[in-house]
Amino acid sequence: MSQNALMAEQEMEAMTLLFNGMVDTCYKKCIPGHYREGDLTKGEAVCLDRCAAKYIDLSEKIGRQMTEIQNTLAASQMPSQ
Amino acid sequence: MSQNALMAEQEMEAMTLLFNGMVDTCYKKCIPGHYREGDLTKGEAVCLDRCAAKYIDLSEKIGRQMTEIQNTLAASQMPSQ
Amino acid sequence: MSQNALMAEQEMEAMTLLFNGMVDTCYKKCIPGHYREGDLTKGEAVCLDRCAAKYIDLSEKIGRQMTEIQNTLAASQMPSQ
Amino acid sequence: MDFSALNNEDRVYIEKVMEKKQMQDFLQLYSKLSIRCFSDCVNDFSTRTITDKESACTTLCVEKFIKMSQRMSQRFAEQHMINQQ
Amino acid sequence: MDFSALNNEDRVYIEKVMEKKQMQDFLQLYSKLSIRCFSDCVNDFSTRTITDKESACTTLCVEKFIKMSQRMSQRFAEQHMINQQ
Amino acid sequence: MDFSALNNEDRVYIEKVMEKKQMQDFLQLYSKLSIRCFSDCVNDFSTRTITDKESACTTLCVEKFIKMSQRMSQRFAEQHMINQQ
Repeated sequence: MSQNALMAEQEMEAMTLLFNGMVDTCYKKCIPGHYREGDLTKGEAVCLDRCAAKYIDLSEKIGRQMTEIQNTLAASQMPSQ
Repeated sequence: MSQNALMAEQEMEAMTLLFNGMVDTCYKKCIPGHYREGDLTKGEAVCLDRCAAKYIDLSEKIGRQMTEIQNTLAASQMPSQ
Repeated sequence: MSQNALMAEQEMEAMTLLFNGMVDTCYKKCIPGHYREGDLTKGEAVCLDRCAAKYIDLSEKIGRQMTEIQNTLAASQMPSQ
Repeated sequence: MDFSALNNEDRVYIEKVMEKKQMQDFLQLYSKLSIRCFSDCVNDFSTRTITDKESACTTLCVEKFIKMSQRMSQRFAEQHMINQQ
Repeated sequence: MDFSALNNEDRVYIEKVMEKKQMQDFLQLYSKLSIRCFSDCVNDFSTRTITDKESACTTLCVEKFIKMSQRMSQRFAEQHMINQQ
Repeated sequence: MDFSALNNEDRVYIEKVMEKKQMQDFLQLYSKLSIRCFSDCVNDFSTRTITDKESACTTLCVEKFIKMSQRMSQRFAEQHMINQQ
């Protein structure tokens, strides 16, 4: 397999993990566990929309922070030229 | 790999997920977390047997409902003949 | 793939599962969910060190117990010579 | 995801990966729904059959979860597009 | 599962998959038991050694879980047969 | 882990497995951190933007988790060495 194919596969894996994390977390934050009706109530729908937007933004912020931490770590282990 | 082999592999995956879901859920419903003895008490054993029967039945009901929802979805996206 | 390569792969899988189990469990036992500072407090660090030592010891004890149970099971199914 | 950069052999590989993933996702959703709706809806172990109340609760639970994940797929697609620009 | 429909090459593939799955299942059970029994039984972090009470609790916890999953395997096999007929 | 026993072909296979695992571990850590810090830090759904308080909380949460897992890697390496002797 070429490098491109592996990259595409990992991109898909990252998107699935992000989507699943968002769905599980926002379900817990926005949907109470007693089911009176199958449709989403107005309140649940608004909560889910805001939760989705916030989750994706926060996740990108965390990604940047993790990469920063990794770079400082890598730099600190670099043999001092 | 032939289609048959892939189908057999997926059938095994589905059985494993069903069994693991049943074990984890019925453990939480039937076994309290303080361990006075290694054997299953009468009450725990009866609860586990009933939980297993109910879990498998409910899981099949959910499977049928999911397939129905998928079919209506697919139909609604079908170009109207 | 030779048997050695498969064994090495499984050894790595076992180590990852042990490490991840230890990190998730000790995080819940030692770190409260309100983040006043990014560094580990003295108390959190001491708790994590002890938790790591105990987790690894207990996990090895559980491994021995599981192997014992499997052996007695295998022996009981052995055709009596 | 833009796969135009991939040559033929890679494209076949990715399509097979995606096909397996789709099956995997369906099995995972099915397992997650069974665990969640059983935990939320079933609490009566004085009998080994599903009561009407438990069955009704499960139907609503499945419907609610699927409608929720459909809505989230739309938001995810929109939000992700915005951030990619 | 009836594998008679599979030709030789598929059968070898499935046997290898099952062998890997059995090893995978053992590792998953081992990890799940370590997490569950440690969480339920170990709460004293004033020392770095396992106390006798914690050790005894863990032995019972492991035994209980294994006896439970053996019983559930039997129920699963019986129940699944009934539903397949 | 001592890979000296492996021949060349196995060694290449294991290196590829380790490379994929490293990528997998990073993605898993990233997903776990997003779930945990969002659950712990974000509770205000009266707006669709992250508040300053939520953002600050997340920065500390990520830092704390990474420092914790670095410390645990050291303990894991030391402890594991002792038990292997």
